[in-house]
Amino acid sequence: MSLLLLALGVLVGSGALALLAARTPWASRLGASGAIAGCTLAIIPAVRVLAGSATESLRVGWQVPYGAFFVEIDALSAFFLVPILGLSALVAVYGAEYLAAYREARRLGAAWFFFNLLVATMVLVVVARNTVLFLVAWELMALASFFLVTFEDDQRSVRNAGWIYLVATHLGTACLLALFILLGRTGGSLDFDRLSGAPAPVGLLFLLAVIGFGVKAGFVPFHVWLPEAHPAAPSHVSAVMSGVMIKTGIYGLVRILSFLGPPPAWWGCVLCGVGLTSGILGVLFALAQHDLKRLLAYHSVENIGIIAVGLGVGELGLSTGSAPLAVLGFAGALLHVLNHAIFKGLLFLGAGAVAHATGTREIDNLGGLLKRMPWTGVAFLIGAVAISGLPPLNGFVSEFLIYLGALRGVVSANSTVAVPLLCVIAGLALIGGLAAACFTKAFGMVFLGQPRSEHATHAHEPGLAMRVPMLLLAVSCVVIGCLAPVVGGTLLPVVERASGLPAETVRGVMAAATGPLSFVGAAALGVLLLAALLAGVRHQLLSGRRVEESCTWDCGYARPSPRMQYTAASFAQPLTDLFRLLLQSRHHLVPPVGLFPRQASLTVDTPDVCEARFYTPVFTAIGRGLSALRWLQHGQVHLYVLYIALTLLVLLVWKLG
Amino acid sequence: MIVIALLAIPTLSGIGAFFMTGDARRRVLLVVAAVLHAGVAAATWIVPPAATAGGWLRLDPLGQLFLSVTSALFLAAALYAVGYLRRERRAAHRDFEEGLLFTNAPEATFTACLLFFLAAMTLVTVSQAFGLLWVAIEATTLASAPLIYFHRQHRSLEATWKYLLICSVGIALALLGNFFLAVAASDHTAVRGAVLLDDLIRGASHLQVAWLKAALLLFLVGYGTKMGLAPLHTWLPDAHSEAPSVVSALLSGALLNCAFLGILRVQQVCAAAGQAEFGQQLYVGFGLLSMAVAAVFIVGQADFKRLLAYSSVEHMGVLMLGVGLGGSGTFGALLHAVNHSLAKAMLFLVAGNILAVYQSKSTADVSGVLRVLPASGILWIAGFFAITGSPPFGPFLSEFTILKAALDHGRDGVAAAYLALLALIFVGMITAGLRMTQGAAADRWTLARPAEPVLAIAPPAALAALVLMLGLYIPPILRRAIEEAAHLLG
Amino acid sequence: MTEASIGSPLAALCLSPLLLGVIGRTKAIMAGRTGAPLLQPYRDVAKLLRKAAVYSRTTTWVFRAGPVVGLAAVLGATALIPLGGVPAACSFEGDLFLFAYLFGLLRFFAVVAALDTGSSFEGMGASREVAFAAIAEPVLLLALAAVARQVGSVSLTTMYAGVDASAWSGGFPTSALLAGALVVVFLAENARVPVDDPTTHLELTMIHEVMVLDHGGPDLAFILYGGAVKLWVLGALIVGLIVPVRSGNLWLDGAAAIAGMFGLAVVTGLIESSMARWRLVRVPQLLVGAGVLSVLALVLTLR
Amino acid sequence: MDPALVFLALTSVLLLGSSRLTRCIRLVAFQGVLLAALTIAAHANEITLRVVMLAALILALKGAAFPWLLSRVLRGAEVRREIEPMVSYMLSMAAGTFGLVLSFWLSARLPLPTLPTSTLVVPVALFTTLVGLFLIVSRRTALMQVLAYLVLENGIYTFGVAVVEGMPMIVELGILLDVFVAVFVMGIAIFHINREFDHIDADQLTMLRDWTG
Repeated sequence: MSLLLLALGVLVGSGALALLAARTPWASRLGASGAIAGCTLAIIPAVRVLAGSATESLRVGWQVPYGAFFVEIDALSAFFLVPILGLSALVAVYGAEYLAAYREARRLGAAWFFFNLLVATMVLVVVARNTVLFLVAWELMALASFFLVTFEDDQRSVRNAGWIYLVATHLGTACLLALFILLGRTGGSLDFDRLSGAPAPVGLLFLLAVIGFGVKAGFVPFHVWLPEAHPAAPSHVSAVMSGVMIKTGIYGLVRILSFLGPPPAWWGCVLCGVGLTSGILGVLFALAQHDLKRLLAYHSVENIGIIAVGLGVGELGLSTGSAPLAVLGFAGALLHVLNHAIFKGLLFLGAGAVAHATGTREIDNLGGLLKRMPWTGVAFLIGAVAISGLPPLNGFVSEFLIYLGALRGVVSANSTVAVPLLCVIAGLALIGGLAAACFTKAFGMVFLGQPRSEHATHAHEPGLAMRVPMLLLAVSCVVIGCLAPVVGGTLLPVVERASGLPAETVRGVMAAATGPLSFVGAAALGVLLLAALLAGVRHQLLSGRRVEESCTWDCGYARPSPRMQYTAASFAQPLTDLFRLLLQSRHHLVPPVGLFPRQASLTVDTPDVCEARFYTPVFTAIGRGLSALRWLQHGQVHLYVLYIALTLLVLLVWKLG
Repeated sequence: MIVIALLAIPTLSGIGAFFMTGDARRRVLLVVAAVLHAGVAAATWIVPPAATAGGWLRLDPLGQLFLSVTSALFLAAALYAVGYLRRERRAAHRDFEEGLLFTNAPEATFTACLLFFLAAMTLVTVSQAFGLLWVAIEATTLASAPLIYFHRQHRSLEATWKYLLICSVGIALALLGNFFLAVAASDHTAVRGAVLLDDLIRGASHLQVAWLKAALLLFLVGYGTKMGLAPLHTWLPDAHSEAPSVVSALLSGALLNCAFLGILRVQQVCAAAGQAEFGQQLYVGFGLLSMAVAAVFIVGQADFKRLLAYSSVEHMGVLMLGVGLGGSGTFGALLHAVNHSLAKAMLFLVAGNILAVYQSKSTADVSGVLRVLPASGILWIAGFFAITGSPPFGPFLSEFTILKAALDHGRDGVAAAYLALLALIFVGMITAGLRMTQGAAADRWTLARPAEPVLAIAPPAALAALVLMLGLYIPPILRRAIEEAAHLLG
Repeated sequence: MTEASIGSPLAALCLSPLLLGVIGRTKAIMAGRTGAPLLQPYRDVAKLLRKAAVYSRTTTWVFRAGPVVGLAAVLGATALIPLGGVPAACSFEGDLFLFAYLFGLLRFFAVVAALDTGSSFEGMGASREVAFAAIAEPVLLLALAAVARQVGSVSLTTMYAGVDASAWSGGFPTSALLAGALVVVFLAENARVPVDDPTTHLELTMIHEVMVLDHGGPDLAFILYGGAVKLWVLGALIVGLIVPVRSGNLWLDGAAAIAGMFGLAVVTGLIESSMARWRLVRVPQLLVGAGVLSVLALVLTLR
Repeated sequence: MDPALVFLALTSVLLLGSSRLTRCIRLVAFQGVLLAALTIAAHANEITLRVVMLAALILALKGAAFPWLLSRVLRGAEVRREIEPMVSYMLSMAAGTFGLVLSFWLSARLPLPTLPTSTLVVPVALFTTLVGLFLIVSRRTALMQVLAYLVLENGIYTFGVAVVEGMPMIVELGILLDVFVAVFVMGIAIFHINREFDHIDADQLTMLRDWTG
C-alpha cells in the first residue's frame, strides 16, 4: 500500500514539476519518466494481490464532510490496476516522442501534468473505498482527460468535442451523486464497506448505476461524447482514454452491482440489451467512418458492449442461480476488459503513428503504408486480428468465455433465460463478422495497396520510443491468446470478488472451463505452428524456381493508377447499405454529366444518429424554452418593484389567510 | 473592545480617506485599514471577544464566520483596488459599449465609500439587536450605491438607481418586519421591549405566533431582496455587471452574505419559538426558485459579468435550500456561503482583468484568454469549475453535503430538482467559460502579450488557493465554527 | 490418438478434393457433357504446386501470408469436425465457436491478401465476401446452438453423437429447418451458386474467385485445397444432421457419413446446374431467410 | 389620534389621484406633519422629552427637509407634472380602495396583543404602505418614485410610532438617519439622471436587461 501511495506521489509530483518546467525540454522528460516510475511502482502491489497475497487496505481520517482516505487493493481493483498502469507506462514512453512534434507550438508541461494526473486519478478511482474520495477522483479524472482532449484547443472541432465530453461526463456524475448517497442512506457512513441498497428501490439504483457509469463507459445511447473526444485527443491520450479510462465505468458498475445484492433477471436482460445495442451500433458506425481514429473510437463502444454483454450473462447466471453462467459471464467480461485495453491501446498508438507520419487520419488518403512503416504495420495487423476476436489472439479468448457461458445457459436454462442468451450468441456472431469487415477495411485501406495521396507516399517509420510500446502490446496479444488457460486461472479471485459467489464454486466452474481454454490455447499455438510449417513448405517449393515481379492483374485495363483502388467507403458500402436504416448516412453526389464529364464526386458521411436525432434537438428545445422566459428581466424598474409587492402579498395572503 | 476596534478601523480610515489628499497615501491607508481589520478579525479566532455596548455588539459564531469571510475578501479587494485605481485613467475616457465620454467619480469618494461599506458590513455581523441589524444593512446599501456609480456613465447610473430603489423598498419592508417582531414580543412581560437577540430567543416561547410569522415573511421579502432571491433579485445582475469588478466582488462575496445573515437571525428566533418548519419550507421554495430563475438567465448569457451575477443568485438559492433542509443542510449552507464568497469574489476580480484587456463584457468578443492572459485564464477556468461545484474545489463538498441532506431527509423530489438545476447551470456556465478561455488569440495580441500586474493576479490567486484548500481539507477550527453556527440555527 | 480420432480429419484431408470432382462431374452430366475426371482437382493441386510464382509489385508479405494462414486455419478446423458418429480429433466444450472463428481467420487473411494487390476488382470481391460472411456467421452459430439445445450438449462431437434417428422421428421439422439453414450457409461460405458462381468469367460478378485473381503457383494450390477442405468440413455439419446413423460401429457410421458427403456434393451439383446465380443484392435476403429458418428451429426447441 | 390616521389615509388616496408633482410633494410633506402629530398622540399619556425630540425630528425631516430637497430636484428637472402614468388615475383610485379592503382584511388576521390606542392604526399603516408600493409601480418619473418610497416609509413608520413602544432611541435615530441619507442619495441620483439623460423618466432606463424582444 505504501508503494501505491508513493506511486501516486511520484505521478502528481512529476506532473507538477513538468508544469513548472513547462518552457524547457525538461517538461517531457520529467513528465514521462515520472509516469513510468509511478506506474512501475504501483503495479507491484497490484500484481502481488493478483498473485494471491492478502487484500491491502488503508484507512485514515480526512477533514472533509463524510470523507475518509480509505483505499484498498482487492483482487478486482488489482485486476483493473494492471492494465491501467501497464498501458499508461507504455503510452508515456510513446507520448514522449509523439508530443515532441508539438514542442514549438505548445507548452508540453500542462499536457504532461494532466496526463500524470489522469493516471493517478484512474488509480485512485479503482482503489478508493470512500464515496467522497471516489467522486473527487472520478471528477478529477474527467477534468484531467478533458484538458488532454482539448490539447489542441485552437481547433473548433476539438473545442466542440471537449464541450460534449465535459457535459456528458458531468451529467453522468450527477446520477452517481444520487446513487452513492442513496446507497449510503442507511449505513450512516459513506465508506464502501457500509454502503447497501437496502432501503431505496434497488431497481432505481441499478438504473442510476447503468446510466451514471454507462456515460463514462460509452454505452449506447450515452456514447455520444466518445467518437468526438477520442479522435480529438492526442493519440497517446486516446489510447489511455479508450484503452483504460472508459473501463473505470465498467469497474464502477461491477463494484456497485456487488453492493446491490442478488439481482432480478431483468437486470441481466437490460445489460445484455444495452451491450448488444452498443456492440452492433458501435461496429456499424465504425464501419461507416472514414476517419481512422473515429473508427477506433466507435470500436470502443462496440467492445464496451461486448463487456456489458458478458456482465449481463453473469447477472443472468446469478439471478437464476446457475454458477457456470455467472462465472463464465463475469470471467469473459473481465478478461475482455484486459484484452481490449491491450489491443485498443495498440491500435490507437498505431493510428497515432500513422497520423504522425502522414499528417492525415483520412483513411481514403492513405494506403501502402506497410512498405513504408513495416513495424507499425505488423503491430496494427495483430491488433486488428485481435480486436476482430479471431483466434489465435487474445480477443478470441474472452469472447469464447462469454460464448461458452451463453451456450451453457441455452442448453440448460429455461426458455425465459435462454432467449436473451440466444440473442447474445447471435449478436456476438454478428458483431464479430462486422468487426472483421471493419478491420480488414481499416488495415487494408491504410497499410495495403498503393498510397492514395502525397502524405502517404512520404510516410516514414516512427522512432524507437513509439515503436517499442506498440510491439510490446502486439506481443502480449499473442501471448494471452496462447496462454489462455493460465490467464483463466489468474481470473479466479477477481471473478469471485465480482460475482460474490463462494470461492469453491468459482474454482469448480473455472476448473471446468480451463479444459476448453487449454484447448483454445493449444489450437492457437497449433494454428501458428501450422502456418509456420506451411510457410516453410511454400518456401521450399519456391526456393528453386523463378519468382517474378509484375504489376497487379488489371483485367486488361491499360493504365491502372492508385486512384482506381477500392476506397474504404466503397469497401464498406454493401454493409452500410444493408443497415442504412440504422446509419442514416448522408450522401452528397455530384453526378457525372455529359459525354466527357469534367468532374463527378460522391461523399458519404455518417453523423452519430443519437446525437443528430436526440441530443441536439433536445438541447436546442431547452435553449429555446429558456430564452422564452427571459422577459422576466425586461429592465422596467417599476415592474421589478411589482415583483416584490406581489411576492409579499401572495406570501401574506397564503400564510396568514 | 475588539468589536469596537473592528468598527472603528474602517470608519475612521474612511473619514480620513475622504478628506485626505494624494492618491498614493490614500491607497496606502486603504491597504493598511484592510490589513488591520483582517488582523483583528483573525485575532477574534484566538481570543473570543467579549460583548460590548450592553450586549448590542457581540461576535457569536455565526457573525464571526461571516465577519472573517468579509474581512478576508476586503483585504483581497483592497490590494486589487490599488492596482485597479492605478490602471484607471483620470481624464475623461471613452465608454467601450456606448462610445460616450465619461469620467470616474473622485477617488477619494470611492475609497471612503469602500471603507464605510466595510464598516457597515462589519456592523451587520456584530450587531445583536434587530433594529441595529436593520440600520446596518440599510447602511450597506447606501455606502455601496456610490461605488456602483464609480464610472459615471449611463448604464452604471441606471444600475445604481435600480439598486437604490429596489433595495430601499425591500429594506423598508424589513423595517416593518422589525415592528411586527416587536409587536409579537409585546405580548408577554418576559419579552416585552426585548431588543437583544438572546432575550428574544430566551423568551421565544412567549412570542405571538401570528405576528412572528408575519414578521418572518416581511424579513424574508425585505432581506431576500437584498440577498437576491428570485423573484426579488432583479437589481442584482445590473448592479454586479455595471459596478467596477472589485466592487462586484465585494457585493457578491460579502454583501449578499450580510443579507443572508439577516434572514438567519430571524430564523434563529423562529426556531427558538418552535416555528422552524414554517420558515424552512419557504426557504426551500425560494431556494429552488432562485436556482431555476438563475438557470434561465445563465444558459446562453452573453455578458460574462451578468453571468457571474446570476450565478450568485443561484448560489443564494443553494444557501436558502440548505437552511431550509435544516440539520446537516444548514452546515452545508454555511460552508457553501464561505466557498461561494471566496470563489465568486475571485471570479469577479479575474473578470476585471479580462475586461481591462479585452474592453468588452460580451463572451462572444472574448476568446483565447489562456493564451493572451495565461494567469488570468487559468484562474478563470479554475474558478468556473469551482463555482459549478466540481472537485477538487470547496463548493463541491458543500453542495454534496446539501444534496445528502435532501436525500437523507427523504426529500427526493427536491434533490432531483436540485441536481437537475445544478447540471443545467453547469452546462450554461461552462459553455461560456470555455468559449472565453480556449481558442486561438486574436491577432492583435500575437505580437505583444498584455502584461499581468502582480496586484491583479495575486489577490484572486490567493482566494483560489483558499477555495482549493477548502475542497481538499477543511481545517478543524473552521469546521467547529461552522458546526457551532449551524447549532445556533437549531 | 486412436484410429477413431484421426478418422475424421484424415477423411477430410484425403477426400475433400474428390467432392469438387463429384460436383463438377454432376454438373457436366446434367449439361450432357462428359466432364473432367473425378480426380481432376487432385491433378490441379499437384500441378499448381509444381509451378513458379508471379507477384504484383504492389503486394507485400501479407499477400504471401494469406493462403498460408488460410490453409492453416482450415486444417485446424478439420481437427474439430466430427464426421457423423465418428468423433472429432479433439473435442471440448464450445469448440463450435473455435470452429466458426477459424473460418473467420481464414476470411480475414483472404481479404487482406486480396486488398494487398490494390486491384479494385479484388477489393470488390473482398467487400462482398466480408459483407455476406457477417450475416452468414450468426446463422451458422444459431443453427449449431439449436442443435446443441436439442441434444443438450455443448461440443460438436457430443452434439452430433446425440443426433440419431429419434431426432428425426421426434423433432423432424427442427432438424429439417436446421439442415436447410446450414445448407444455405454451406453454399454461401463455399461460394457456390446461387450465392456465387465459381465458374463465371466476369470479374464484376464474382465474389470468391475474384479475390484470388492474383494468386498463382503454390499459393493458388493452397487456396484451392483449402477451399476443398472447407467444403468438406462445412458439409460434415449438414451430413451429421441429415444422416442420423449412430450404430456405435465407427466404420459403419463413418461410411454412412462419407456416403452422405458425396450425396451432398451431388445435390450441390444439381442445385448449381438447375438454378442461376442470384443478384448480389438478393444474397443477404437468402442468408436472412436462413437465419429465420434457424430461429424457427430454435423456437421449436425452446418450446 | 383617529383624525390624524384618517387624514393620513385621505392623503394617500389623494396621492393616488394627483398628477402635479408639486402637489404630490406637498401631500407627502403633510403626511410628515401628520406623522409627527401621531408620534405625540400615540404617547399622549406620558409626553417625555424623548417623544418630543422624536416628533420634532420627524417634523423637520419628513415635513420640511425632504420636501425642500425634492422640490429643488424638481426645479432642476424641468418637469411639472407626472407623465401619463402606467395606470390611469381613476384606476389607481379603484386600486386604492381595493388596497384599503385588503389592509383591513390583513389587520383582522393580525390581532394586536396589547390593546392599541386606535383600531385604525394597523389598517391605515398597511394601507399607506400599499399605496406607497402601488405608486412606485404605477408612476414613471424617478422623482415620483422617491415620493412613493417616502409614502411607503411613512406607512411603516405610522405603524412604528403608533403600536411599538419601547423602541430604543438609538434605533429610532438610526432609522431616521438611514431614511434621510437614502432620500438624499436618491435625490443626487435623480439629479445625475436628469443631467445624463435630460429626463427623469425611470421607465426609459431599460438599457440593462436580458430581454431583447
